[in-house]
Amino acid sequence: MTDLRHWISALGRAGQAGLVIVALFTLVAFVMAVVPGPGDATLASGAGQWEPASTRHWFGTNRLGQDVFARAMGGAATAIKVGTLVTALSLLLGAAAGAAVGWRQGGWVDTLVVWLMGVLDAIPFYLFAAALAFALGAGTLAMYAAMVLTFWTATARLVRAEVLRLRQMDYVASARAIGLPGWRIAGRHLLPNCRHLLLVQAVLTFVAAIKTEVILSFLGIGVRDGVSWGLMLSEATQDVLAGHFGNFLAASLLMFILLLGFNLLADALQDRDSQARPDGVRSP
Amino acid sequence: MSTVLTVSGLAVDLPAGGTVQAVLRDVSFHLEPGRITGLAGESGSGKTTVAMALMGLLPAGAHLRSGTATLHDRDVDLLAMSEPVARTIRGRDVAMVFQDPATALDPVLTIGRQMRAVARRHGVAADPGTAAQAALAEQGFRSPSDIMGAFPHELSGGMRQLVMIAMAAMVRPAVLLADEPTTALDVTTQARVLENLRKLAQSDNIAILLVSHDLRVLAQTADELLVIRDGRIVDAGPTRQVLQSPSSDWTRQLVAAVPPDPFGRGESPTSGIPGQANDVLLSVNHLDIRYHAAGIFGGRRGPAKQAVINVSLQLRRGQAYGLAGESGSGKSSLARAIMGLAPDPGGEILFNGEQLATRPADRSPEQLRRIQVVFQDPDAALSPRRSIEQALLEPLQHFGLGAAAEQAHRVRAALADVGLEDDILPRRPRQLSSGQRQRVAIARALVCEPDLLVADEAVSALDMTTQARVLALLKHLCEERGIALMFISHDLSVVAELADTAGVMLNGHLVEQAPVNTLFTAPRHPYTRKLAAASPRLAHAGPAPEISALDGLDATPSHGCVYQHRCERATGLCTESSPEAVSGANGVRIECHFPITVPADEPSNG
Amino acid sequence: MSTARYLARAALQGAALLLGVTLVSFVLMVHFAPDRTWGLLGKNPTAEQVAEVRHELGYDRPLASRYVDFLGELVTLDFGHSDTTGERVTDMLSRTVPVTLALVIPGFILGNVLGIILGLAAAWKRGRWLDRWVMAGSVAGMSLSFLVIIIALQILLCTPWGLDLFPARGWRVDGLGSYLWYVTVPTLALVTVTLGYNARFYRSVAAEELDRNHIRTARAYGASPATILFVHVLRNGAIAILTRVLFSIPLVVVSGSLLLETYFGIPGVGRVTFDAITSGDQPVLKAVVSLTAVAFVLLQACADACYRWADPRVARS
Amino acid sequence: TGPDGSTYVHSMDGAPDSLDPAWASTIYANTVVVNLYDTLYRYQYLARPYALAPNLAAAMPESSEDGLTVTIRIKPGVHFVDDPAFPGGAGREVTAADVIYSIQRHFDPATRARGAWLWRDRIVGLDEWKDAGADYDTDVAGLVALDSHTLQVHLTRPYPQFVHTLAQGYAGVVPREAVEAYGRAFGAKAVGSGPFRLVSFDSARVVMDRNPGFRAETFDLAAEGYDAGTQSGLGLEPLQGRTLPLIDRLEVEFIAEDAARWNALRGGEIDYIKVPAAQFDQVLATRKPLSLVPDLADEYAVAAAREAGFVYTNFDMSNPLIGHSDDPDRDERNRALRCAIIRGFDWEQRNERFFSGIGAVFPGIIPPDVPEHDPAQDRTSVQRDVEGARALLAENGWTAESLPTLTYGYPSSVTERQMFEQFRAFMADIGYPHDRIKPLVYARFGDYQRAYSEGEVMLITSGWTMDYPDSENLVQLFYGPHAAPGANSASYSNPEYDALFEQAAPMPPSPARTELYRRMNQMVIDDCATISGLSRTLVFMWQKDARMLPDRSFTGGYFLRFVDMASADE
Ligand SMILES: Nc1ncnc2c1ncn2[C@@H]1O[C@H](COP(=O)(O)OP(=O)(O)OP(=O)(O)O)[C@@H](O)[C@H]1O
Ligand SMILES: Nc1ncnc2c1ncn2[C@@H]1O[C@H](COP(=O)(O)OP(=O)(O)OP(=O)(O)O)[C@@H](O)[C@H]1O
Ligand SMILES: [Mg+2]
Ligand SMILES: [Mg+2]
Repeated sequence: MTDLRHWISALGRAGQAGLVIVALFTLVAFVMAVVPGPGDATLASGAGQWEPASTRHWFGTNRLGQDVFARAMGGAATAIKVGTLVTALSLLLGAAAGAAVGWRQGGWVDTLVVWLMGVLDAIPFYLFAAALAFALGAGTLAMYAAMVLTFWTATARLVRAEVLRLRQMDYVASARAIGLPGWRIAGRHLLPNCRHLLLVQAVLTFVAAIKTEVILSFLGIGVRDGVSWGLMLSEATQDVLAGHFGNFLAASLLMFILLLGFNLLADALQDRDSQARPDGVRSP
Repeated sequence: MSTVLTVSGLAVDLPAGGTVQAVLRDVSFHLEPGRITGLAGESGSGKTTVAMALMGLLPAGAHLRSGTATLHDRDVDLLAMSEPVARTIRGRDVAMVFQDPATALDPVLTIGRQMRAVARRHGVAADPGTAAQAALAEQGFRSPSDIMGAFPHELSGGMRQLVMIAMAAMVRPAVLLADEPTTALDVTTQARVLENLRKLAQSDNIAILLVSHDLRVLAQTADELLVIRDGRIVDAGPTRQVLQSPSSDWTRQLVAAVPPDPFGRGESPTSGIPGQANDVLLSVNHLDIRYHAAGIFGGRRGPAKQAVINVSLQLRRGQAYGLAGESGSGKSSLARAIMGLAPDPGGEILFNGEQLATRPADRSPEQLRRIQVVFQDPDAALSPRRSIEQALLEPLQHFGLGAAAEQAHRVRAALADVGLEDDILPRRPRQLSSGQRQRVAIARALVCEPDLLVADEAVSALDMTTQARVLALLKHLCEERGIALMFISHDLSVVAELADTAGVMLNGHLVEQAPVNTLFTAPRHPYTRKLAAASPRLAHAGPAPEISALDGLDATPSHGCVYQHRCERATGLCTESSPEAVSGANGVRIECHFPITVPADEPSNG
Repeated sequence: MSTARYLARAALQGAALLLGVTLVSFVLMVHFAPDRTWGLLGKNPTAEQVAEVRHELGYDRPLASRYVDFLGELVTLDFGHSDTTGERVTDMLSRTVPVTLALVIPGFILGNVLGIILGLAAAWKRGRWLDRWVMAGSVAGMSLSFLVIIIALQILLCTPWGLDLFPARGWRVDGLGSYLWYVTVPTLALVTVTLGYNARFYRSVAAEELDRNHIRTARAYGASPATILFVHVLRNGAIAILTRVLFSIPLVVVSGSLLLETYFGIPGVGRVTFDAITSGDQPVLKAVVSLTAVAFVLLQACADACYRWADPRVARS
Repeated sequence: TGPDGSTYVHSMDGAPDSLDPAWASTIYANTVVVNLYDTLYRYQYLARPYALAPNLAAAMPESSEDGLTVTIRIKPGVHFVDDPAFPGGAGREVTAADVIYSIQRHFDPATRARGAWLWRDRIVGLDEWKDAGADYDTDVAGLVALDSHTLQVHLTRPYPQFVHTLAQGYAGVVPREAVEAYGRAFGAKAVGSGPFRLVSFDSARVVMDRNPGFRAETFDLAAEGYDAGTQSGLGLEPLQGRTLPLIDRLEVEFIAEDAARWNALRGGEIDYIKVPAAQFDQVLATRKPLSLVPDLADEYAVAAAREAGFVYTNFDMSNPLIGHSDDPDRDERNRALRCAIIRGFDWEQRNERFFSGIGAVFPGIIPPDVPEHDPAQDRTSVQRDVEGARALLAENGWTAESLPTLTYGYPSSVTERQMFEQFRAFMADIGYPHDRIKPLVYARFGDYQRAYSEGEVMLITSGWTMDYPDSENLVQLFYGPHAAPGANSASYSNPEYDALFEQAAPMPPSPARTELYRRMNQMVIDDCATISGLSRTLVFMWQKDARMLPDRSFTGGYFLRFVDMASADE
C-alpha cells in the first residue's frame, strides 16, 4: 500500500492527473460493461432528431435521436476495451518473443523472428488491417488481429535490445553460471528488469490502440456493431456539414482527454524511470 | 613564486533527490605555474565538482554558495563570469582533460577537425592545422598527420588521452585541470600520460591541477598535494610531506589502504603454500576462445576475433592464482570459459580431473555448485529487482541444498562470513553501497560452499579503503577454507597482495606465469618487466619509466610475437614466429623467444 | 566486414524480406481478398457467367502457382492491368505515386524540420519555460487523433463555418500557386499530427547527446551553443534522426496519406491501394505490395549507407 | 472556367471504374460514357415522363409486324475522334458494323463485359456465337448490317424494351481498332464519337473537351419535350438553335463525401451537386414549391426530382429460418414473422430522419411516378402497427427465445449503419431482442452481392435504380429465375407470380399489362417478402450561371451536352 502511494507520488502532478483521467475512464468502461445500463447507446432514445445541447442531452442528439454524450461515453468504453485487449496481447507476445530471441541472439529462432518483425513492419499498416478485415470476416477479430500482429514488434524489439543489454550484466551471467534454465532467467531476471520499459510501452501501446481503433472504425474496418468514436467521427463528417457539431465535439473531446491522460502518464513514467534507473548511480 | 589561480571559500550545493547536498564546503587552494597540484580523495568527495566549478560548467541545478577563483593573468573570477566571457576563457586560459578518454572526444569527427576547431576558436596560430600537428608531435606521436585524419575510435585509450592533452597543450593555457586523466588506462599508458603532463608543466610553465583517487599516481607526479573529504580540504602541502606525515586521520587511512609495493620486495610472506601436485583442482589446457562477428543472417559466421590463445594453467586446492594484464587481454574471457559462459572454447578444462562441459546446461549440478564466480561490477552483480535475500537464496533453491530453515541459516552464515548484518536481507541492491553489494555477491558465491571461486576484477570498482577490506576477506577465505581462488585484476599490486601464483596476459596470450614473488622480483618477460617499471608506487619518485612506442594505428601484429612492436629486444625471429610456451619448475611458464635471464634466478624459496 | 561480404549480406537479407513481405501480403491480400466476381457481373448473371469470370480472374488456379506467377511479375516488373479499371498498373502507379509524394513531402519535411528545431531548442533549455511549453504542446499534439485534426482543420479553414480560405478537397495542380492552394491544409494536418511526436523524439535525442561527455569537452574548449547543437549534437544524433526519418517514409506515404487522400479527395496511391484491397483488385495490390517491399528494402540499404556516412565507427569496421 | 471557353464542373458521389461502355454498370460510368460515346438512342432532355429520341440513329427504329425484326438506320458522316489507334490517326466514320461489334463485345468473355443480360436469349444467334468462341470474324445471325449505315436485328421473341437497351451506356458504340490497340487499358482511354472527348481521367475526376468533330446537332426545344408551363423558369429558351454541346469543357468531379461535395460547391469548385439529404433543412426554405433559403437563392438554382427507383429491404426467402419452408406450418409462421417485422418498421420515421420527409413511401414495388403505380392501393404494409406486430408474433408462437437470429447485411457506409441501428430500434419496439439482429458489413457492393447470393445475409438492404422507364424492370425483381445472384435478391419464388411475369413481359404497355403488374405487386405484399418501399426525392442545386435541367436517372448523362454556362458569354 505504501509502495503504491509512493509510486503514485513519484509520478508528479501531471502524471497523477493522467492517472486520474485514465482511472475515471476505466471506471466508466467498467460500469458500462457490467451495469445493464441506462440504455443502449445504439438504440434511439425516442428523443427527436438533432436536438440541441441541453441539460438532458449534453451534446444534443444525433440524426437518429440518440444521445450523443451517451454514445461518446460508450465510445470511451469501447476504446478502453480495445486498448486493454490489444495492449495485453501485444505486450505479452512482444515481451515473450523479445525475451526469447534476445536470449538466443544469433540463433535461427532469432533470425526467423527478426525477419518476421521486418516483414510485418514492412507492410503498410492500414493495408494490412484492411486485408485482415477481409481474411477474417466481418467481426472485430480482424481489428484486434491487425493491431496485435503489428504492435507486438515494437515491444519485441525493445525487449530484445534490453535483454541483449541485460544479458551482459553480471547478475545474469551469474545466474547462467549456476545453471539456471533460460526461461527461469527470463522470468526472474530479464523480464522484471524490463518492467519499467514494459510499463511505458504498455501506456504507449494503449494510446496507439485507441487511435487506431478510431481510424479503423472510421474507415469501416474496425468496430461495426456498437459505439465507437471512430463511428461518431464518420457520422460527424456528414453532420458538420449541416451545422451539427455534437458528434464531432463529443467524440474528439473525450478522445483528447483520454489520450492526454495516457500521454501524461507515459511521460511521468518515463521521467521517473530515467531518474530511478539503477545504473543512474554515478561511479568513478 | 607567483600564483596563477587562487581559489578561496568555494562552496557548492548540488540537488540530491529533492533536497540539496553541500558537495563542496569552503575549498581554498592556489595553483602555481609549472607546478602540479594533486587533488586526492575518495569517490564522491567532490573532486570533479571542484574542477567543473572552475570551468564554469557545474551541472544544471547546482548552486554556487560562495567562493572566488581569481585567474590572475586575466583578472577574472572564474566563478562569476558571464557565459560569453567564459567561452573565451574556457579552453584558452583554463583547459581541461577528462577522466574517460573513450567518450571525451566527439566520435564522429576526426581528431584533426576537433583540434583545428579549438585552435581556430582561440586564434592559437595562423594555421590551425599546423598548430594541431605540432601539439600532437609534442606528445610523442611520430606521425601526427595520421592521427589528425583518424577518428577517436581508431585510437587506443592512451592515445586518445594524449590527444586530449595535446589539445589542452596546444592553447598553452595558464591552468590545466586534469580530472582523473589516467584512471581508465593501464599502467604503461598511465606512466606515459603522467610523464607528458609533468613535461608540460615544466616546459610551458603551466599550472596543473591533477585529480586522482590513486595516491600512488599523485605521489609520483604531484608537487603539492591536497586531500579532500566530504567537500573539505583536510590536508594540504608538499606531496612528500603530506604522505609521510599526514596531519589528518583521513589521510593516514588513505595511505594505509594503498596496497604494498610488490616490486623488489624480495620474499613475499604470503606466497609459498605449495600444494601437492596431485591436488590439482582446475586444469586449463590449450584454451582457445574466439568471438565471431555476425554472419550473413546474423549467425556466427564472420571472421573471428581471438581473445584467448593457447592458454594452459593449473590451480590447486587452497591456492590463489592471480591473473593480470591490460584491458582486452582476455582475462575475463578465460574466466567465462571456466564458468561455461564463453562461446565454443577450444582446448579443455578439467575440474577435479573431469572434463567440464562448455555450457552450464551440460554440467552436472554438483560441478556447477562447486565453481562459483564474482564479477567486477558491484552495480551489475545483483538483479536490481530482487531482494538480497532472494539473491542469496537463489543458488540454494536451485541446487536444492537443505530445507528452508537450513537455507535461511546458510544465508545468514554467509553474510556473517563477509561481515554483513542480517538486516540487509530485505533490501534491494540499490539500497546498499558498492562495497556492501560486492560483499553480497561474494556471499552469494559462498553459500554454495564452492571449491573454486573465480573473482573477475572483483575489487576494481571499489575505492581503496573498501578494496582493502574485500581483499582481506578473500584472502581469509582462501587460507581458512581451502577454497581455490582464481583472481583476476589489471592491478599488479592487488594480484601480488593476494595470489600465490600469478600470470600475465597480453593480447590473449599468457605471456608469463610464475610464483608471485618470483614474478615480481625477477620478471623475465620484457612485458612483465615494463609493467613492473610503469606501476605507480607511493614511494617512487625516480626517473620516468621507459615507455612504449605509440605510433601505428594497429598495435596488434597479425603474426609473430604479440609484443614485437613494443619490445626493445625484438628481432626478426619475433616478427616471424610466435614463441612457444616454455614451462619450468614451480609452475613457471613463459612465452618469449628471448626471456630476460636473471642472475639470481634460482631459488628464492626452495 | 569487406564490401563484397557486406553487399552479399544486404542482398540476401533484402531478398528474404522481399519474399516474406510478398508471401504474407499475397496470402492475405490475394488469397483471402474479397471475391471480385460479383462486382464484375452484370445484372441477372447465369452460373456459367460466374464460372467464366472466376476463370478469367484466375480464382480457379492453385494458390502456389498464382504466387509463383506473382514472383515472375515482380521480377519483370510487369503487373498487367487493373481488374477494376483496366488501366495498366504501371500507368496507374506513375499517375498516383507522384501525387501522393507531392501531397506528403511538404508536411513530412516541415514536420521534421520544425520538430528538430523545437527539439533542439527544448533540449538546450532543458527544464526552462521553453522546454516546458514545447513538452506540454507535444503531449497535447500527441493526444490528438489524425482524424480529429483533419476534420477540425477542414472545418476551420475550408468551410463557411470557419475561415473558408482553402479548397475543401480536390487536387487540380497546374502550377506552384494551385499546388500551394491545395497542399496547404493537408500539410498543416500532417505537421500537426507529427510535430508532437517529432519534437519530443528530437528533444530526447538532443538531450541524450547533450549529456554525452564530448559535449562537456566541447564546452570546456569554448564552443558556442550553435557549434554544439549543429555540429556535435546533430552529427552524433544523425543515426537516430535518419532512422526515424527513413523508416517513417513508407508509413507516411502509404498509410499516412490514406486518410488525407480519403478526406481531401486526392487521387493518390494510398486511396488507390485501399480501394484495391476493398475491391480485391489483385494486380494493383500485387504491384503496391511489391513496390512497398522493394522500397522498404531499398530504404534499409539506404539507411545502412547513411549510417556508414554518419558514423565512422560503422563505416570503418 | 477552363483555359479556352466555357467550363461546366459537374459532380457525382461516386466514380466510374472504367470508361469502357461494356463496363458501364454504374450510374457514374453511365453518366460519363454517354458523353464520350454515341448510343443509337437517348432520352429527350426535357420530356417527362421520359421519352426516347434518336441519337446516333437517324430515326426511331422500324419494327416488323411480329416485333421480331428491328431495322435501324445510322446517321451518316459521324466520325470517331482522332486517335493513334486508327490508321493515319484520323477518326474513321461510324458504321453499322461498329454497332454490331459493340454489342458482340458483351458476349466475349475476354471483355468481362457487364451488359450481356440486356440481350441474352434475345438476339438470334448471339449466345451461339459466344459458345462458338466469340470470334468477331464470324457473323451473328441476328445482327445484320444491311449496308454500311443500316442495321437489322432479329429478336428471338418480342422485346418491347429493346429500344431502351440501346439508350444505355452499355450500348455505346466503340471502334474495334481502339479496343484491340489498347487492350485492357481501353477502359482508361476513350475513343468514341460522343459530344465530348477525353482529356484526363482518374479516381478524382474526368475532364472532357468538346469534340470538335461532333456531328452538327442543334438544340431544338420542341424535340426535347420542352414544357413551357413547368420549365420556363430554367432560362433555356435563348439556347434554342445553338450547336451542341453548348460548353467547351466538361469536368466531372467524383466526390464521395457529402460534406466535401457541399464544401466544394460553396467554394465554387463545382457548379452542381445533388444536395445531401442531411442538408435539406439548411438549404430549403420551402419544400412545396421547392425554394432555397435566401442566402443561397441569389447564387443557386434548385430543382427536385423523384428517383427512378426505390429502396427496400428484402428477406432472404430461400432461407428456411425466415423465408419459404417446406414445412407448411413453419412456412406460415415465417410469413407471420416477416409480416410482423414489416408492421414494426416505421417508414414514417425512416423517411423523416434519412430523407428529410420528402421521400415517397409506397406499398410494394411499383413506386409513384411509374405509370403502373396504383394510388388507391392498400397502404397497411407501410403503416406502422407495433401492437399488431406484437400480436402477430404472439399468435404464431414467436417469443423472445424462439425468434431466429437475423443477419442484416449492408455495404459499408455511415448512413447504412445508422439505418441498421434504426431498424434494430424498430424491432426492439416489437420485442425483437437486440442481440438477435446482427449486422454484416461489406466494403464493396460486389462482396455484399456475393454474401447474399451465398445466403449469408437474411435481411438484404437494397436499392433499385431502373435501367429504363418501363415497369418490367421492376416486376422482374421478384421473378423466380432471377433469384440471387440475379436481381431477385429475395430469391422470392412463386410459380403463380412467375407465370404472370412471363405473360406480361412481351406485352407492350397497355391497361391489360398494367393490371397484371398490379396483381404481381399485391402478391409480393401479401407474401411479406420485402419491406418496401420508398422513392427518394433528389434535390439538385447548381450555380445560376449554369442553365440546365439536371437529372440523375435516364437523362443523367445525356443532359450534359445541353448545359450552358452563362459566363462563357462574358
Ligand atoms: N549532476 C549532479 N547532480 C547532483 N549531484 C551530483 C552531480 N554530480 C555529482 N553529484 C554529487 O556530488 C558529490 C561529489 O561529486 P564529484 O563528482 O565531485 O565527486 P568526485 O570526487 O569527483 O568522485 P569520483 O571519484 O567518483 O569522480 C557526489 O555526492 C555526487 O553524488
Ligand atoms: N562478447 C564478445 N564479442 C566479441 N568480442 C569480445 C566479446 N567479449 C570480449 N571480446 C573481445 O575479446 C577480447 C578479450 O576480452 P576480455 O573481456 O576477455 O578482456 P579482459 O582482459 O577481461 O579486459 P578488461 O580488463 O577490459 O575486462 C577483447 O578484445 C574484447 O574486445
Ligand atoms: Mg570525479
Ligand atoms: Mg574483464
